Amino acid sequence: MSVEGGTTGPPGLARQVLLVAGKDLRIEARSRVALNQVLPFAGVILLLFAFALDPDRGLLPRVAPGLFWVAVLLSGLLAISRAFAVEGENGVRDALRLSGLDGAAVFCGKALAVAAQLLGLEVVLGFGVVVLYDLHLHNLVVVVVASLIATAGIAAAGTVYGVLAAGLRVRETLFPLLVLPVVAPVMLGATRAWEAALNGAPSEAWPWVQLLAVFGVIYVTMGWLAFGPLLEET
Amino acid sequence: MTDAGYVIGGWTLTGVAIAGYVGRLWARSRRARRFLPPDEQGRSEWM
Amino acid sequence: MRVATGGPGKAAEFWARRGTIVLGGLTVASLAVLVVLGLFVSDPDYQQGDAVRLMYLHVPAAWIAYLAYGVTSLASALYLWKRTRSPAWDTLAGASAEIGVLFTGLTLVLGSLWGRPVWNVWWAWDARVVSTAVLFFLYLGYLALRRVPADPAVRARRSAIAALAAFVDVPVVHFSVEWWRTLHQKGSVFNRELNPTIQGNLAWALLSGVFAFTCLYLYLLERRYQLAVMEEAIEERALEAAIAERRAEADVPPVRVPS
Amino acid sequence: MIDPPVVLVARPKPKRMRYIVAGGLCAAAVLFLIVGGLSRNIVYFRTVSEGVTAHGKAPDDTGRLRLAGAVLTGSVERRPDGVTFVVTDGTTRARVLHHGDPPELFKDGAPVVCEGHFVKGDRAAVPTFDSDRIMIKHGAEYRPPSVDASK
Repeated sequence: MSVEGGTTGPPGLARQVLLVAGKDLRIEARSRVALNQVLPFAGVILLLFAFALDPDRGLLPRVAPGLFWVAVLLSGLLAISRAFAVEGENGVRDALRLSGLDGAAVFCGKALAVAAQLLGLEVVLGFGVVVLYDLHLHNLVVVVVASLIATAGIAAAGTVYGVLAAGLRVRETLFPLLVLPVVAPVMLGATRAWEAALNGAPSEAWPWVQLLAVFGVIYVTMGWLAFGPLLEET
Repeated sequence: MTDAGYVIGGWTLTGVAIAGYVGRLWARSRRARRFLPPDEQGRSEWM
Repeated sequence: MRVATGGPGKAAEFWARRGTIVLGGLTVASLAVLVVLGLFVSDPDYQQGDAVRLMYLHVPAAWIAYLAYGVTSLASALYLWKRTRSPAWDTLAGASAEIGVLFTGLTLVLGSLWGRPVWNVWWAWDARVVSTAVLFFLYLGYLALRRVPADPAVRARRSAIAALAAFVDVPVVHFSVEWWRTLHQKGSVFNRELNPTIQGNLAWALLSGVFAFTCLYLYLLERRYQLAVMEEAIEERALEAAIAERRAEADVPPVRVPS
Repeated sequence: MIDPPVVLVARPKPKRMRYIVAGGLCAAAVLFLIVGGLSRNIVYFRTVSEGVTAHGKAPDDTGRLRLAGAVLTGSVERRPDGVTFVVTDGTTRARVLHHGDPPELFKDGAPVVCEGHFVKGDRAAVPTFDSDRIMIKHGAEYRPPSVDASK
């Protein structure tokens, strides 16, 4: 990996963020793991929920927001693990560390790439719950805003814990244990916001969106501070 | 089950859990001391 | 009794040993007092009857969980801060977190056993209960992270950051009963008005529980810390032995030099 | 042969400002969490007033909810399949039709949380609530009965 602007000093923080995010997304676009493995996995989860919950009883539309976010989280875990697995190969991690990029910028870039993949996942899964679970989408603005903020929180927390677990032999099993309790409040907030919006009470959704925003700020700040030291010595 | 049943159950369980943890610490410490010369054994008194 | 080998640490070592012994005795004695006060002397509650006797374990266990995670976070912060960095802080953080997880688990189980007779449910999905369960899993993850073999400095730094991140949930647990409307009662001692709402000999039983569990925590922490120091020493020795072995192999001249 | 990656700069010194800003941001977020309007939302139960008002607006909605209040003294009536009583929060009342045995600590004046739903289409001023689980919500007050008697 070579970084532009080697002779003119370090690029600005925003540029560094975009460089890292672009790198990760390019790798994903070329390997197509997200497309060929994570998305089908998410689809299987949706089908499993439907089998398990007896589709005839009208239960599915009622619990669809919760199922949607659980499906996003589970398949998102795969995407995040993947974002750090690609760095374990060919010494990319060392290259990233030696590149002189700001740790905070690397964090933002990786979180941005993860968030982009999660958003893609959410769009497809959202389509899935509408079709498979017979969910009627009202108050689309609230739904979209809540999803965007929740995605930022999940991506930030996932990236912090992703690098924490990266490089460990047991990362596949350790990572979900570390990250799921942390993002549990985000899942709760996102589910309740969706429920409020879909039940036609968007005003009840805003406090949940605020909760999502608070957690988003905390996780992003945490990553901003901790990512440099974590990347440095591992 | 009566109130007394829950209380006795809870207190017994707490006792077992604490005793179990102390026992585990004790066993592990004993095992560790076998592998170390006396000057590296740390403080080994229990009570 | 074995006496330290001498030098300036001799007196400190002597008193530390005495401290452990005194602490152990104090723990056993105060636990005995707790059993007597909590199970026999104190009156049943005017509403809950005898079920209130579970409080004398549930509340102290929750307090120890807070205390243990507080110590873990403090030690982790001291490790991360360059001026006070020492592997001892990392060891202390790990020892304290393990005891914290034990007592968080106890808090949950005892709360469940207490909730069945007085709330009429084993488990309520209210904010206090759920955030405590999340706390349990957060530090369980922390312990799992610590157990992964890695370079000690790297592991210490990762663990310290994970510990600090997990501590965010502690105030959420504590204030959940104030911020949100829960089935769980509000704090009976450390409430907003700092006005204990527990009276008579029930208060003495609870106080003796808190004291006994605090002694128990300090005693367990000391024991766990010593164990960790010994196990680290064993690991170090094993590593040195392995290196010495490789060295010895290298010193042996090759039997046959390929041409 | 591949050129080694260009090293841009030496790692900059730790940024004190960054820590201060980040710490402030986190503190602000947590403060917002405390004083913000979240307390309205994370609720384990509704008060009788809130429940009855919501039911008044949509009498046909039979969504499950938890209703909290005190058992009105003298209103408890045992029935073969359960118990009926009136819960009140001081201003509003609701009649509760509970199926199954009430818990041990259930009595006049007990603070209860009933889980169930309002009867569909019930437009009465004191609507009926169909409950299948009663929990007791205790305050954080503990005292021996003797102290209670002396008051």
